Amino acid sequence: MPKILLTVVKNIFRKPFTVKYPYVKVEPPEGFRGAPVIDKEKCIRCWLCIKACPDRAISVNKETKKPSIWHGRCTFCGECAEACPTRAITMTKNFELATFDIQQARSE
Amino acid sequence: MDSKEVADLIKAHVGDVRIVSERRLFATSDKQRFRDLLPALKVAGVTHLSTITGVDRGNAVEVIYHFDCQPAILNLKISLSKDDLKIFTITDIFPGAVLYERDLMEMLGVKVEGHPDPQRLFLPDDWPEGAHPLRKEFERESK
Amino acid sequence: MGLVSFFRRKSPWLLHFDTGGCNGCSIEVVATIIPRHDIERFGMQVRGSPRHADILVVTGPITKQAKDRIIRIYEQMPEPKMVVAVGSCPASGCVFYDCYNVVGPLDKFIPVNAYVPGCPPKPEAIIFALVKALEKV
Amino acid sequence: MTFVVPFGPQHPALKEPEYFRFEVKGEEIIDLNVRLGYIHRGIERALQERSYLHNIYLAERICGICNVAHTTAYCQTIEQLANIEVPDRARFIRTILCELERIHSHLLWAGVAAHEIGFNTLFMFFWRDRELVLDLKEMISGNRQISASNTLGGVRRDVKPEYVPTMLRVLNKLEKETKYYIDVCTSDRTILARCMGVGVLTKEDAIKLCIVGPTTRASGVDVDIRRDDPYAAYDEISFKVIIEREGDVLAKVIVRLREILESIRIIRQALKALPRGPLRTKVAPKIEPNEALGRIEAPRGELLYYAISNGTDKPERIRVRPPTYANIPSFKPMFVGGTIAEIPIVMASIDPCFACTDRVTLVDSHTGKARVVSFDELRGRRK
Repeated sequence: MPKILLTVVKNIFRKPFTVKYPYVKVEPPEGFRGAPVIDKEKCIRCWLCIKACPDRAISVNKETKKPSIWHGRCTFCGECAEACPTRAITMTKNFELATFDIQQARSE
Repeated sequence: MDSKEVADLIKAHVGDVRIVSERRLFATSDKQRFRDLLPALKVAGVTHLSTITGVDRGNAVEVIYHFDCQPAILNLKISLSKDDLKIFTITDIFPGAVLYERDLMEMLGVKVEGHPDPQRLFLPDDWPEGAHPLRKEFERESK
Repeated sequence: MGLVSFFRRKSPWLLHFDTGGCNGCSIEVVATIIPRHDIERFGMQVRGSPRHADILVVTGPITKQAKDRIIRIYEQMPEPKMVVAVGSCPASGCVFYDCYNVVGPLDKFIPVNAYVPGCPPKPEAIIFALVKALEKV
Repeated sequence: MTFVVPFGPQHPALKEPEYFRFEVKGEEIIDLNVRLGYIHRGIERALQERSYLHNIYLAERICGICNVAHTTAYCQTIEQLANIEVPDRARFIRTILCELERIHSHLLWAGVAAHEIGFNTLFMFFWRDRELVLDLKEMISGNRQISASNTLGGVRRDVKPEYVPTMLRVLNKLEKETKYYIDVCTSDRTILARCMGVGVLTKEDAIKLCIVGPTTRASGVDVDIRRDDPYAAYDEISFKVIIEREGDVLAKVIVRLREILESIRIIRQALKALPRGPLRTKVAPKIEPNEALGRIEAPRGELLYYAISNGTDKPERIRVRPPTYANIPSFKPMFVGGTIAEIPIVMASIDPCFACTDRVTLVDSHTGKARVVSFDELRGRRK
């Protein structure tokens, strides 16, 4: 008998390997690079994040003079969070970013 | 062969040799002497051509052959002026060079003479004739 | 909710096409069918033919060579159809935004129903997007 | 009379769009033509137009599967260019990440190969175990696939001591599973029937066509950049280079599976010898005119980066030679003489990764019969 059949039989009695997402929430590990958030209070407008960003995802809102990160361009690398001198940008664990309108998908 | 042995081997055929470390060797040659060097390399047991690089240097195109001499790597540079962008194929001695030479023809417009398959099979189907993306003068069309 | 849309939601089949991505997102799309994530729980299957597919999953920035093919594949899919753009590339080109052979974003050529930002997104994020997109049917 | 069988670009076997055209006589393949370029993005040009630091993220996205290999090779080349020494701890962390990637890439490939021969159960098994490796990668680097860990002069993230027990536990489990898979692959009748003696690449051909990586090691050629040209921390770690002689698909399976066991050994040693110290050194944004060549053993073979700097913060030229690009000439000796039913598994056997290959070239064909893909052909494929 092929060896692999034994494993197949064994697997019938094993606990399922499947994650029950989306019925049960999944918690990413510490340090996961999810959506970046900007703390507007801490931002000192040095624009180091814009220089650090490898794909020009960060732009400045002309009216409010605040940066915003466009998720449609973002690579979620975390360079901006590292470059920020006041730690105004942090990477959260939020990965459920699916949206119907990509232009609105921004961290402001 | 380490860098010193490779340098000794190719001294007769190349212009100048720069040994950076025991595994990195940068040398310059010209078209004719390079052609004579290839059989000598093959006899010495160098069978692996890692790749061929083309660099646009303004008024010349440099073609760099990277030979794996185990453990040393020989980077052999040949400068071609833009008026005469022609080089002999090395596919008769190193058959693995077929793709790299084609890459060279397409990306930099260097004409490889004697290539078994010199057809232009470049980029998208409607790519314009004579546009070589890695040339300095290549202008990207606006999107 | 009508009877037709009820059944439509119960077993949407996916077609995956890579329009020039780095493979990161493609692998994550394939990873949704494996035991850990198992999208067959929702009746979804990854199919090989556009004629069988309800949802087109696109990964990667749109290269010149792939542009005609993606339009053609979209046209071959039966109505009603949905397009889900996975990763940041089809949304904007991501790091390839200024490469000479990239013509993206995807919504310039075909209508896109849902986007999944991420580079690459987790398979869970893709499942979240698919489930969210189905709610709209 | 010969027929032409078009294959791709949208096809269910490989997840990447590529177009293959087989000329067949009856069941036998007599010629083939490969047309790449569906994923050609023009990265080499873009690499010249961006700064050294931003290029890391572009190099990382040349290939999403072997992204650590690409960034390691890129960073090493630029470090050589600027004459920078990397801290010891960073070298070891790079080694660990590279090997984790090798395990995940080989398991991925093994799964795809099992899928190509119609053994979907095994595909599910391989990919289930691959999730364990991805969890480790996610824990260390913050993302399952693209790690964004390497940077010029070191690494951005530490392997914290609290990770070590988890990693060792997962590695033990993987070792057990891999040994079992080797056992299955060498004894299961289905696998033997589909893989043994199929798609043979002889040692002479492998040397002549300059083939790299596990594909050439399965043909009995003894090359491994990790040993021949040590980078990162490989000179301080002992490991074996896996070689098989047969050159058929089965040998390629066995080489890759046994390499997983070696990778596990390497990670264990690296975790044990992980030195203390800083993670990165500073690198000035501008680099003096110089040239450097860096190469590493990516999961698919030798990955070569060649860089020329010109004194500004942008490189003059960066050449990337990914392993699949070097391996494409091997298609011809492997396919010709085989049958149509062998196409998927033989194609998968070099572990093709066209995202890497297409970064600069579009073409490829050994025979030189240039043909343009027509939509009629595409439609014909998708009946």
